[in-house]
Amino acid sequence: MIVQALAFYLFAAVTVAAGVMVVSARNPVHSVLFLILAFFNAAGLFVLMGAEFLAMILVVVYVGAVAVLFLFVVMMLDINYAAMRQGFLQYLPVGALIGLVLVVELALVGFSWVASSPDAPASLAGVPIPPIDEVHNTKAIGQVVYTKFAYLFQMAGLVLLVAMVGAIVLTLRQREGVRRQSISAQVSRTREEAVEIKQVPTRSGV
Amino acid sequence: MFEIGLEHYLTVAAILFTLGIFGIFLNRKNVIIILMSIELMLLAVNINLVAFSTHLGDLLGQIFAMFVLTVAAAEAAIGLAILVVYFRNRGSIAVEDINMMKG
Amino acid sequence: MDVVIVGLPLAGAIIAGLFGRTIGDRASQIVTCAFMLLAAGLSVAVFFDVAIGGNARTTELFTWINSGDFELSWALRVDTLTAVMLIVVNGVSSMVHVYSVGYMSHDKHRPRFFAYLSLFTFFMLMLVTADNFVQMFFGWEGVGLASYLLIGFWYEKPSACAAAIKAFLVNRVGDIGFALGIMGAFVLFGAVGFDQVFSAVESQKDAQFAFIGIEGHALTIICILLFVGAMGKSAQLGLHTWLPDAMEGPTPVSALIHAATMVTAGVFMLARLSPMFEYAPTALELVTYIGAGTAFFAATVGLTQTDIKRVIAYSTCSQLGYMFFALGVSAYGGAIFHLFTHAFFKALLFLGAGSVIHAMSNEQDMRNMGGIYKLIPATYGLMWIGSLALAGIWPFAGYFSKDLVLEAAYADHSAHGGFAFWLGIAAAFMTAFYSWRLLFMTFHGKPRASKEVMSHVHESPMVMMIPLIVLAVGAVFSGLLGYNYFVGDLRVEFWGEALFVLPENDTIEAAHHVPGWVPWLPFVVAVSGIGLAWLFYVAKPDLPQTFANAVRPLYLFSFNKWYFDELYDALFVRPAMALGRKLWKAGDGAIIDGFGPDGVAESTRNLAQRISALQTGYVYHYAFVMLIGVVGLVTWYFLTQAGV
Amino acid sequence: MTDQMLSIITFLPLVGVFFILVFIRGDEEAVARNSRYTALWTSLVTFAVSLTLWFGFERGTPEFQFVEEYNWIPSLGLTYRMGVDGISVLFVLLSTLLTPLCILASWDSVKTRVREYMVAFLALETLMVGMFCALDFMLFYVFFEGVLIPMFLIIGIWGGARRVYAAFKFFLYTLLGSVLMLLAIMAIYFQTGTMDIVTLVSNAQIPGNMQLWLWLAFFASFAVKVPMWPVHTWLPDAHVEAPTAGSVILAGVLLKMGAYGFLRFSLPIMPEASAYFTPLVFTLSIIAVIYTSLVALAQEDMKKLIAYSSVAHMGFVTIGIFTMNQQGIEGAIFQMLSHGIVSGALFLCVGVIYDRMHTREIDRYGGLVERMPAYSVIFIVFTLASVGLPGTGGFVGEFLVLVGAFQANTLVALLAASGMVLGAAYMLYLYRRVIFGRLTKEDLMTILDMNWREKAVFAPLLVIVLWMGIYPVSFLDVMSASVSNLIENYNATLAASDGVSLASLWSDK
Amino acid sequence: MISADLMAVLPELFLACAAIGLLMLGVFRGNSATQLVSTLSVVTLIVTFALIALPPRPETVAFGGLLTMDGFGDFMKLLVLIGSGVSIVMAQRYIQREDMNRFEFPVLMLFATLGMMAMISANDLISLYMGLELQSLSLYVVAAFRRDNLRSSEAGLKYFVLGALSSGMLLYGSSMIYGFTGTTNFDGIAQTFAASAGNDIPIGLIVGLVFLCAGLAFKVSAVPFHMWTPDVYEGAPTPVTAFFATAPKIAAMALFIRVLMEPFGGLIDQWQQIVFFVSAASMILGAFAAINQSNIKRLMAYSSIGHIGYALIGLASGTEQGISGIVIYLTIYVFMNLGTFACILCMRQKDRMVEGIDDLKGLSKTQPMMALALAIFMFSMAGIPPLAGFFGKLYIFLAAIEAQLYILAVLGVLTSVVGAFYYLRIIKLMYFDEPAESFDRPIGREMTAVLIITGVFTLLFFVAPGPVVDSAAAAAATLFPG
Repeated sequence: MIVQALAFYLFAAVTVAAGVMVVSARNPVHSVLFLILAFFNAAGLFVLMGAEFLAMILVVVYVGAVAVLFLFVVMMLDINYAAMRQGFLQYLPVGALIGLVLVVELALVGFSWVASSPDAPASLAGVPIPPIDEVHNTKAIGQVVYTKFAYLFQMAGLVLLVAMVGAIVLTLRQREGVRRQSISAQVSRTREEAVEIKQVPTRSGV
Repeated sequence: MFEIGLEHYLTVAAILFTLGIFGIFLNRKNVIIILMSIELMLLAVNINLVAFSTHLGDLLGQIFAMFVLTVAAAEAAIGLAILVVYFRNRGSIAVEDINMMKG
Repeated sequence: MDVVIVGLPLAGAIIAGLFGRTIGDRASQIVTCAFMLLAAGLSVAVFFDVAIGGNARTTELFTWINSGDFELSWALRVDTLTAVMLIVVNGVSSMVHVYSVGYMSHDKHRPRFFAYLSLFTFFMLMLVTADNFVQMFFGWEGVGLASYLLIGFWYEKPSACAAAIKAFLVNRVGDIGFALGIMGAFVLFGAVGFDQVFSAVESQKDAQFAFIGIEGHALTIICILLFVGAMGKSAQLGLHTWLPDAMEGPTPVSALIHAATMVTAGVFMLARLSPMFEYAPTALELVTYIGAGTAFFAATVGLTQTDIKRVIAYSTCSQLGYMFFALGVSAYGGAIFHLFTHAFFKALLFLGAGSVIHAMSNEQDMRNMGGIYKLIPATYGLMWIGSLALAGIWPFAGYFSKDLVLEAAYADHSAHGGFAFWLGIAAAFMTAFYSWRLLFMTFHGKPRASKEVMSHVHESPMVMMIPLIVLAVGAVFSGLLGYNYFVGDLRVEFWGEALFVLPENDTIEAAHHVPGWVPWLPFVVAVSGIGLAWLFYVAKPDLPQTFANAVRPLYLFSFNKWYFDELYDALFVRPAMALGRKLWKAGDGAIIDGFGPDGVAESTRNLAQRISALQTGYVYHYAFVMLIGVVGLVTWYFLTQAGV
Repeated sequence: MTDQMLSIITFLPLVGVFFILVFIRGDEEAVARNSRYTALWTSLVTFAVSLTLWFGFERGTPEFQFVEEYNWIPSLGLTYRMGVDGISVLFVLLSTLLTPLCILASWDSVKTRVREYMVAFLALETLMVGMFCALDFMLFYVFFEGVLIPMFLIIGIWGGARRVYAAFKFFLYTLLGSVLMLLAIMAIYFQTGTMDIVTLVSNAQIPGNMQLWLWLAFFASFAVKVPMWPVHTWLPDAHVEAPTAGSVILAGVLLKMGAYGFLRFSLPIMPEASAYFTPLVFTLSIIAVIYTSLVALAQEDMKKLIAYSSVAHMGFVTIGIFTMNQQGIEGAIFQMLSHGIVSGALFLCVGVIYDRMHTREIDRYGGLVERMPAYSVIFIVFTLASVGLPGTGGFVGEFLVLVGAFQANTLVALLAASGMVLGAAYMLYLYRRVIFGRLTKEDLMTILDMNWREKAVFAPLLVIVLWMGIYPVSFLDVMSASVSNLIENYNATLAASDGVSLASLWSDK
Repeated sequence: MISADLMAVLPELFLACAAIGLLMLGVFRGNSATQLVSTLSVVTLIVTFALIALPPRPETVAFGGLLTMDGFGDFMKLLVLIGSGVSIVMAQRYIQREDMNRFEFPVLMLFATLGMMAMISANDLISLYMGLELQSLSLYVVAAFRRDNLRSSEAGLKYFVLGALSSGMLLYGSSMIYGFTGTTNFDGIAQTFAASAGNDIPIGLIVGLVFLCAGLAFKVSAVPFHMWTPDVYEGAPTPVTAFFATAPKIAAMALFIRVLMEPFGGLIDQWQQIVFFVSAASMILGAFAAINQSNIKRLMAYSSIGHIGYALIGLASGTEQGISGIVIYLTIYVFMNLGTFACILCMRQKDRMVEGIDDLKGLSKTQPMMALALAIFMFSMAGIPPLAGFFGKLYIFLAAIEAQLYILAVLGVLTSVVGAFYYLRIIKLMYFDEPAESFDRPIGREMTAVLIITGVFTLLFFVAPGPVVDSAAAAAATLFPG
C-alpha cells in the first residue's frame, strides 16, 4: 500500500513538475524533453492504475513518435528562444487567479465523486474489466476494439489518414530543378531508345 | 494520505489540465509550446479516463483514452504541419507575431 | 329662390376665378356684378316674402356630415333675421362690386378681385342662412378665408400679407371658442341643428357641465365659448387687433367685409342664438361688459389715428361694441337694427374714404390731405351724410338705432347695463369728435399734399358715385323706415320666431319708457363732440398738438392702440417663434435625437469599436477568453448548485 | 373572379414588376420610357380594379367582405386570409389612388434608374394594399414590415443630400418598433391559439395584465409609424430626403399604417389596456400637436415644415382613435384619409417647384404667384385643406375628432383645438413666403407654371379633397357600421372587466 | 448484425469509400486530375444526398449504440451535404486561379463532410469525439490550404490551436461525464438521469457538461468561444470560408442539439442557463462587432456568430417547437449564406480577389443582378419580411415566447435591429453610392446557378414555406419520441 502511495506521489510529482517546466522552459528543446519526462511518469501512473496497455502505447507512440516529431520540428525551425517577451507577467496575476480557481474547482469535483458515488454503478459498465488474472489488460482491450468498437477503430484510421494527407499536402514541396528518380520511366526503357548504335568508320576518329 | 484514491488521480489530472491551459495563454514564446500544452491537456484527460475506468471497473475509459491518444497523435502531426507552413511564410512562430488579422 | 341667392355669388366667383383669364377682365366684372345685383334684387323679394309676409322656411339640400348622432345637412334657413342679413349682405355687396369696377380699374388682377368678392359674399350668405352650427361655422371660416385673400390681395406688399395672416389667425383663435361651443352644444343637446337645439334649451337650462375641470352651468359655458368666436370675428376687445391691420386691403374690401358684413357676423350669431343666450344671464353680462369696453376702447384709439381708413376701422370696432352690449342686455332687435343701419353708413364712409384715397392718388394719411372739399364736393357731401349718421344726429339712420341701443342699456337697470350706458355715452362723444376730426383734416384747412397730387385730385367716376349715393340713401332713411319693424311696435310680428327674448328681459320694451333725458343725452354729447372737433381742427389748428403734449402719456396710449399689438407680440408671436426654433434645435435635435436615434447610434458605434478591439488577433487572448468563459460558467454552477 | 378580388388588387402591381423586369430591354432611354408607361398603366389598372371595392362594398354592415382564405403555414395556424371592412377598404383605395399619381409625378423628376424606381413603387403598392387587406396577424406583419424595403431604397437611392442618414433612420427606427410588436403578436398567438384577426378582434380574451405588456409592444411599433411625439424625429428627415413621390406615399399611406394598427389591433384586442393607457396617448398626442406645430413654424425647409405638420395632424388622429366614440374614431379615419390626400398633394406641390429650382429652402422662393397662377391656386387649396377649412376634407376629420375629444375630455379638445391656430399659422406663413411677396429672385423670373401632366396629377386630388369636404357622407357611410361595431365590442369588454392597474404591470410575470 | 449496421450507415460508407477512391485517383493522376476529382466529389455528395433522401430510412441505432440514425440527423446531414456540395462547386474556379489546384482539396472536404455526418449521428461520447476530430482535422488543413499565403496559414494555425484547446475541454468534460455516469453512451447517460429523477445531480456532471458545452460552443462559434471565427473566416480561402459558414456550423449545431436534448434532456434546467448566456452573448456580439468591419468575410463571420446566437434561442427553449425552429432557421441560413458567399466569390477585380466592403460600391449599377441577389440576402439576414430570413427568426422567437424566454426574445429582436444596420450598410454601398471599379465578368455559370437558386429560395420562400417547414418540424419531432 505504502509502496503504491509512494510510487503515486513520485510519479505524480514528477509529472506535474515536468508539466510546469514544459510550459515555462525557455528553450523549446528543453520543453520537449520535459514533455517526454511527463509522459514517462504518466505512463507510470497508468501502470499504477492497471492500464498497462495504455502505459505502453504512451511510451511507444508518444515518446517514440510524437515527442520526437516535436523535437524534430523544433530543431528544424531553428527558433531563437532568447527573448522572453514583456507582457508575460502582466497577465500572470489574473491568469494565476483564474488558474487557481479552475484547479480548485476541478479538484473539488474529484472529491465530490468520492462523496457522491461510493459504490460504482457497475451495472452500467458496458465493458466490465475482466479480472486481471483471467485476461490481461492488453488482451481485454484487443477483444473489444476490433468487435464492439470496430466503427471507432475505422474512424481512427480515417483520422490518421486525414492527418497524413493533411501533413503531406501542407508541407510537401516539389521543387523545380530537383532530379528525381522515375522508376516507371527507368523500367520501361527499351534498348532502342537507350542505346544508339553508331557505325563508327574506322580510322577516322569520332 | 496513503490511501490513494480516485481523487488523487483526478487532482493530478486537474493540475495538468490547468497547466496545459496556462501554457496556451501565458506563453509568448512560440507556438510549439502551445502544441505541447495541448498534449499536456490531453494527457490529463487520459489520466482522468483511466482513473475513472479503473474505479468504475469499466474498460470503456481505457478504450476512450486509446482513441484520444490516437487522435492526439494525428492532431500533433497536423499541428506541426501547419506550424511549418506558417513558419515558411512568416519566418517566425512567435505567438506575438501571429496577429495579422484582428479587429 | 334661396338657393339661387346663395348660388349666384358662388357661380360668379367660380366663373371669374377659374376662367377670368380666359374670358377677360371686363366679362368677369360684368358677370359678377350682374349676379350680385340679381341676388340683391332677389333678396329684397325674399325680405318681403319672409319678413313682411311671415313666411319663414328652411330648404334642406343634402346630408353633409353623418357620424353617429352627429348628423347635419346642408340647408338654407331663411327667417326674418336671415332676410335682414340678406338685404345687408347682398345690398352692400352689390354696391361694392359696382364701386370696385371703378376703384380697381387700374389693377391688373381684376378677375381675381371680383372672384374673391363674390366668394366672400357666398360664404357670408352660407353663414346667415345656416340652419345648424356647423354650416354656420363653414360660412364663418369661409368669410375668414375670403377676408384673408382680400386683405392680402396686394400680395407684393409685405404689410398686406402680414395683415392677412394676422386676420386669419386672430379669427382662428375666436373660432376655437366657436368650435368648442358647438361641441359643447352637441354634448349637451345631442344635436347641432338650430331647431333641435333651441327646442331643447328649455329642458337643459339647469344642466351642469364640466369644462377643463371647471364645473359650471352648462349653457353659460357653451354661450361664453360661442361668444369667444363672435369676439374674434367681430373684433371685440382682446381679439380686435386684426381689424385695423386689415385696412391693408383695397378699400372696397374694407367697406364690404370690415364694416358692413363680416364683422357683424358675431352680432348675427348671438342674435341667432338668442334662445340659448337668454338662459345664460352670466354670459350675457360678459357680452355686455366686453361690448361696452370695446365701444369705449375703440373710440379712444380712433381719436388719435392718422390713417383715414384706420379711423373708420376703429369706429367700426366701436360701433360693434354698441351692438354687442345691446345683445348683452337682450336688445337683440336693437343690435340687429344698429347692424342694419351701420352697414349703410359705414359702407358709405369707407367707400367715401376710398373715393378720397382714389382722388389723392392712393394717399391714406390724413396729415397729407386737407383742403380738397372744393375739388370733390360730391364725395365731401356724402362723407358728411355718413358722419352724421354715425354720430347719431336726427334724422339720420344712426340716430334711431344708436339711441335705442343706449336706451336699452339704461333700461336694463342693472350694473352691466349702467356700465354699458355710460361708456356708450362717452364713446358717442368721442365718435362725433373723431368723425369730424376726419372730415376737417381731410377736406378742410390748407392742402398738405404735394402740388402734383393736388393737381390730380378729381371727382370719382359715376360707377363709383352711384353706389355711394345708393348707400347714402340708406344711411339717411334706413333708420327712419326700419324703426317700427325692428324695434318698434311691429317688432313682434316682424321678427316672428327668429329672435327669442324672455319676457323679463325685454329691454326694448323698457327702452321706450326711459326718463326723458336719456334719449337726449347721446344727441347732446354728439353735438358737443362735433363742436370740439371744430375747435381743434378748424378754429385753432395748433391746439391738438398742445393738448397732446399736455397729456402725452394718454395720447401715446391711445395712439399706440393701448399697446395691444406690442403686448401680443411679446406674449404670443415672438415666444411662439422662439419656442418653435428652440424646440426644433434643442428639443428635436439635441434632446430627442441626441438621446434617441443619434445618441443610440453613436453609443452603438462606440460599443462596436470597443467590442472589435477585444478581437486583438492574439491567440492567447482568444484562449484566455475561452478560459474565462469556462471558468465563469463552472464557478456560476458552483455558486448556484452548491450542495446539490 | 370576385372571390379573389383582394388578391388580384394586391398582386396586380407585381405583374407589372414582372413585365418591367423581364420584358423591357433596350437602351437606357427606351427602358426608362417603357418602364414609366408600364408602371403607370399597371397602377391605373390596379386602381380601376380597386374601384370594384368601392362599388361592391356593402355599406351598413361591420362584416369583413371580399374574404378569401388559403392555407399558408398550417403547422402554425397561419393562413393567407384577406378581407376588408369599412375601416380598411378606404385605405386600400387611398393606396391604389396615390400610386399612379406618384408614378405620374415622378415622370420627369426621376431620371436615373427609372426601371428600379418603378419596380420599387409597384412593389410598395403591393405591400401597402396587402397590409390593409390582411386578416391574418402574421400576414399583416409580413406586409407591414415588408414596406420598409422598397421605401428604404426609394429614399436611399433617389433621395436628397442626406439620404443615407434619413434612410437608415427611417428603417432602423421603424424596425425597432415593429420587432417588439412581432413578439407581442406571438404572445397573443400563444395566449389565444389563433392568428386570425377576425376572431381576435371580436373575441380576444387576453388577461388584463398581459394586455398591458402587449399593448406597450404594439404601441412601440405603431407610435413610431404614426409617428407620435417623441419618436417622430425620423419623419422630417425621411420626408426631406425622400423624392417627392416617396414623400407622398410616406405621408399618404405609410403614416396611416400605425394609426390603422391602433384601430385594428390595440383597441379591439386589448381594450382594457387601451382604456388604461388612453391618458398617455392623449398626452403624447397633445404634445405632438402643439410641439410640432411650433417647430413647424420655425422651419426653413418646405418639406420639413410639411413633415412636421404631418406629425401634428397625426396627433389629431391618435386623439380621435382613443376617444372611443363614434365621432372621434370616424373623425380619425376621415382625418387619415384626408391627410393622405392633402399632405400628399402638398408634397407634390413642393415637388413641382423643387423640380424646377432644385431647392426646398423657403427663402429661395417668393412671389411665385406672379409666374405660376395655377400653381398658386392649387397650393392654396391644399394649404387651406391642411389648415382644416370647412368645405375641404381637412375640416371634417379634424372637427369630428374634436367633437369626439370633447366628449372624452374637454381639456384635450381645447388643447388640440389650439393646433388649429398654430396649423393655420405655419401653413399660411409658408404660403406667404413662397407664393406671395414681390418676385425679386433672379432665377425665379423664368419659372414656368405647371404643365398638363402636373395638372393631371393634382386634378383628382383636388376633386377628392372638395368632395370629402362637401359630401363626406359617402365616406362616413362606408365606415360607420364597422366603427360602431368596434365601439360596441370595446364597451362590452370593458364593462365585463374589472380593470387593470400599473401595479400589475410589474407583478405576475 | 453487421450487415444491418452497414446498411444503416450506407450513405456514410459510400462517402468514405468514394473519398478514399478519389484520393487514390488523385494520387495516381496527379494534380491535373483536380477538376475531375472535384467534379466527382460533387457527384459523390449528390449520390450520398440521394442515399439519405430517397430510400426510406428506419430509425435505427447502429454499432451497438455508437451511432443513431433518425430523421433529425438525416435532415441535418442533407443540409451539410448541400453546404459541402455547393462549396466545392464554388471552389472549382477559385482553386485554379488562386494556386490551390490540388486534388487533396475536394478529398479533404469529403472527409470533413464525413466527419460531420458522423458527428450528427453520434450516439456516444467517443463516436462524437471521433467524428468531431475527423471533421476538425480536415478543416484545419483546408483553412491553411493556401500554404503560400500568410493569412491562410495564420488562419489555419489559429483555428488549430484554439480548436485543439476546445477539443481538450470537450474531452475533459467527456471524461467527467463518463466518470460520473459510468458510461459514454447517450442512452445510458439519459438513463442515469431517469434513475436519479433529476434531483441529485453531482456537481461533477454539471462541470463536465459545462466543458462539453464549451467544446461544442466553440464549434458553432458561440460567444465566448467564438474568438477564432473572424480571423479564420478572413484568412481562409473564400470557398473554404463559405464552407465553414455552412456545413460545420450545421453539423456542430446538430450535435449540440442532440447532446443536450438526448442524453442531457433531464438536465435542461442546468444547461438552459449556459445556452441562455451563450445565446445572448452571441447575439449581442454578433450584432455589435460587425458594425466596424470593413472586410466582408470578417463581417460574415460576425454575422454568423449572431445567427448562431438566434438559433441557440431555440435550443434554450428546449422544446420541440424550439428545435424545429432551429432546423428551419439553419435551413434558411444555409441558403442565404451560400448565396452571399457566391457573391463574395464573384468579387474579383483585374483577376484578383477583393474583400473590402467598399469594393461593393455602386454594384447596383455595374452588376444589377448580382446586387439584387446580394440585397435579397442582406435583407433576409436582417430578418425583414417577406424574405426567408424573417421566417427563420419567426420560428425561433415563437419558440422563445412559447417557452417564456421573454428576455432572450426581446434581446433577440433588439440585436436584430442593430444587426440590420450593418446589413443595410452593404445595401447602401451597392445602391446608394456611386460605382467604384466594377468586378470582373463573367462570373461563371456555376456561380450564376448558385445565385439564382439561393436567391429565388430566399425571395420566394414565403410563397410556399410549407414543405421546408413541415419536413423540418417532422425531423425535429424525431428527437421527441412520444
